[in-house]
Amino acid sequence: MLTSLILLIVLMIFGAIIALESKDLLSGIISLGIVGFALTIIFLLLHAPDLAIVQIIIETLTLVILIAAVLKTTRKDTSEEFGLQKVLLWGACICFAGVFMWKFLTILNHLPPFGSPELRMSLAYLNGTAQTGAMNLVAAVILDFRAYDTLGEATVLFTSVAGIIAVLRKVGRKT
Amino acid sequence: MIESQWVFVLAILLFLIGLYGVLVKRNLIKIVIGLMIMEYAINLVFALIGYRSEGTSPISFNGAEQNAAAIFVDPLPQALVLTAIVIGLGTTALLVSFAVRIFEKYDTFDVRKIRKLRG
Amino acid sequence: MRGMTLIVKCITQLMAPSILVLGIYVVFHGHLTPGGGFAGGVLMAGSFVLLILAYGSDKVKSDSFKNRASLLESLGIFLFLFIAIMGFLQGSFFKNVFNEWLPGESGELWSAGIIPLCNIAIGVEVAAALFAIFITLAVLKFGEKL
Amino acid sequence: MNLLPLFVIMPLGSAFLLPVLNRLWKGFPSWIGNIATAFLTGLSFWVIQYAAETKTFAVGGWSLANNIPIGIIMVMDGLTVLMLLVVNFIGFMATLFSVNYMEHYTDKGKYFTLFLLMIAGLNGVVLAGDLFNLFVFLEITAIASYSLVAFGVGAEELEASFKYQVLGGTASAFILLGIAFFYHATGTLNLADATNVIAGKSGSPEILFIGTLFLVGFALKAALMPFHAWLPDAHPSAPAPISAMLSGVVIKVLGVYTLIRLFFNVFGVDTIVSFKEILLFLGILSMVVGGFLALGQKDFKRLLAYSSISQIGYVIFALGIGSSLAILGALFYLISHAVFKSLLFLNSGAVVYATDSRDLNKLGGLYQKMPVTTTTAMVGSLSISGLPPMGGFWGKLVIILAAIEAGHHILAGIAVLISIVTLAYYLKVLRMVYFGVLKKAFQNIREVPFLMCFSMIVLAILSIGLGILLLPQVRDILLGPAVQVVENGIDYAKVVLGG
Repeated sequence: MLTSLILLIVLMIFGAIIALESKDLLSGIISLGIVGFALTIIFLLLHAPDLAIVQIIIETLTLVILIAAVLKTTRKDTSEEFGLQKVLLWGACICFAGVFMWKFLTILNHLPPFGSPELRMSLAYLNGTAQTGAMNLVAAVILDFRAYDTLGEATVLFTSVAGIIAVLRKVGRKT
Repeated sequence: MIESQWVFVLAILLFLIGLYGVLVKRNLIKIVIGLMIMEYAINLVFALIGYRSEGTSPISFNGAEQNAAAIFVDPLPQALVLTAIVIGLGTTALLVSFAVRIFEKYDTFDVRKIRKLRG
Repeated sequence: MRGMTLIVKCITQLMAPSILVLGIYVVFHGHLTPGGGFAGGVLMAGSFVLLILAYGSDKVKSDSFKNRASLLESLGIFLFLFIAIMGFLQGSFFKNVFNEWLPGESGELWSAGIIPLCNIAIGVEVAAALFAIFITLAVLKFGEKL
Repeated sequence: MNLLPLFVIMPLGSAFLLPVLNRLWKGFPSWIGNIATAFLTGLSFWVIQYAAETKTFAVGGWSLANNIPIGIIMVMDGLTVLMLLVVNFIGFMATLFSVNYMEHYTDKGKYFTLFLLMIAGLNGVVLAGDLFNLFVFLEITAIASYSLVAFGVGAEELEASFKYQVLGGTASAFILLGIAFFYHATGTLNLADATNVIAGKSGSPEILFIGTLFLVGFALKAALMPFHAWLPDAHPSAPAPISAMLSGVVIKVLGVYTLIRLFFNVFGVDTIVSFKEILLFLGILSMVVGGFLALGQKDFKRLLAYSSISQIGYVIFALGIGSSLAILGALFYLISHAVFKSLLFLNSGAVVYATDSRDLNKLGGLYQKMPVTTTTAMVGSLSISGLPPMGGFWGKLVIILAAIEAGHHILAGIAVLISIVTLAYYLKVLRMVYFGVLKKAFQNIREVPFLMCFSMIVLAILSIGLGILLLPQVRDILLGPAVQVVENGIDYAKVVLGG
């Protein structure tokens, strides 16, 4: 289980690197698909079927939207930094990543180990079927215990649709 | 260090790769891809946090009375990831529509050719 | 976007309705099985997106589709808020009022009070929202430049 | 009945109904937008009476289980009341201003929908007693403001908004990663409950790491100096009422309020080592660099945006001092900056509305044609530069006094110096825009319509008279309880859970 998990995460990392480094935007987006679908399988391994379903469908739809956008515009990534600027950027990135990783490694032992989290708030949720009547505990959490969050989440989607329709207007200003 | 903690390290590595994409890449679509990778990494961290090694999926097929006996994985991080995925979809779609609109104005995705604003 | 070949169109004709039905099923069984409003809503949107991809977006009357989708979206999310307000009038925002009025046997389709209702509202909202996003982006035509 | 959810229900409900009603009559958006914000303003004046106590509202009716809150709770204490008042009042003024101003743009319906969603998000953030809930509402605000910044869909606006989105998205990612480890370390998302858990393991490195993630995320949202890159692009590009909201309210709620709530009330300033020094440093840096960058700007609204960075620096600086007097100064300056910065942005909007230009070199002599705008702009400028007896003066005075009291003499000197720099660049604006020779192109301009004048006049009167809030009897009503909340620190948990 742990081995396959680590292998899948490594696959995700490779997919991410290819997605960022490829010169062709379309193949970059398809490599991004590797990351998303590997994440779906990881969700299944971690006993999160709800997440796997949502992730696989939303991944597909996101890829469709991205591919539609790229096919309408251009596939080539012509932006490449050269010379001093590239060196400086890389240096800054490596420094930051190094410090971040180092700090994270020092706290790793203070966090609860993988596989046995300390439950506090969710102890009550584990018995959610008796309290809400829903068999699916995730549904019980998102629509009963924490339904207010879900209202916010639906509102985010509503907001972004309103924003997209507003941004893609042909004319913004009356003259 | 406990061996299994390495999964967290790998997830953070994924997050940093996404951050690298956002900060270093000079192409609008690549920046969007970087942000999406960061989203994935965070969702992965949440899912890893909720996992319990002897747990099962948080769905009871047998009814309430047998619930107490079974051990479920933590449903709360899963609910949070569900929310985070949808929020990520909203932001990504908005970013893509901005990128397309900018392409329409400038005919390129390259940030350096777009920069009209003074810093 | 132009449409695809006859084979794709035929298969899509068969697939799209079944995906739609699957989406509706997932929405209605959200409190019993994995899935729920979000997954089901995206599936429902996906069936329409599939049709448009196969038949091409040239034939789509984008404005009327977009208007209807955003109307449906408003109604869906307002229904969700309305369920919350009903709880508010009964004492607490998002109180599970139906669980007290009509308690169902847990495991039945009609159980868990507001959860299935919320799932339906969210399903409608998400399906309409994603369809609106897709139609706005896919049918977008550039100005004179291209 | 406890009416707290109305602060969120009201704007959300109107926003959801607007797209439907907009089809029936094109006049609905303006009316509904204004009625909703007016109602919210009334409601936030009404809740002032509860400022001294802490009210909680358990969403879904889920009470405590084993003394751990299991549902989401909304919390309203003194600080929340103060922020609600600022958000809804400035929001109301901005919607009044928008009625005429947005005639220059298309699709007013979408504009008011997004505006109301933004207000809903801000109210939700302020009322949140749960970390993830705070994040969700923060994201609503952020997405609404991304789209509003680019509402004119011009090339510059789109680009500014894209930059804002990328940096805002990065900030959100840091915050969300912080929330993930926060949950992993404490096992809870409720702020009050987490305070208890964190108090039990004070000084351990994981809390420091989580705190750093939050600090980076929220400092990006607040546009503190090393993280400020998006603000000078995004704020000027937006339509004027939105610039007023962004500079006056959004960066304060998403940045400063959340920093106060998380670091003073949840983590506890003394738990995080040298947190106060970091705030002092960031505050001074933003104050100085923002001030000097503002001095060199040629674009009217861009200058105002840099000035925002500089003035937010004062607030953060005062929070870094951390004494009771300093916190009073910080909160007072937060309100007064909200008032006069939104006034100045509305002024700039009026100028753009009349002349269609925001280049300082092209403008001039507007006082002959636009007396109301000129007078209110003078009041706002003098107030922000700290001339007595305007509101801004008292804020700066209290902050500087607190700095001297705490022994930071040099830093107090810097603060005085920057306030002189502020005066300098605002005098430059006054001279180049409102006074001087009227340019030929602007012979035919007129004063802006009544509603726009009205909201500017109200804000101008407020920015003169804000000093009243510091009088001892008045202070106990509004500012006193808010300062008390910040000073109580991690006793927040006892107040919220015990009551």
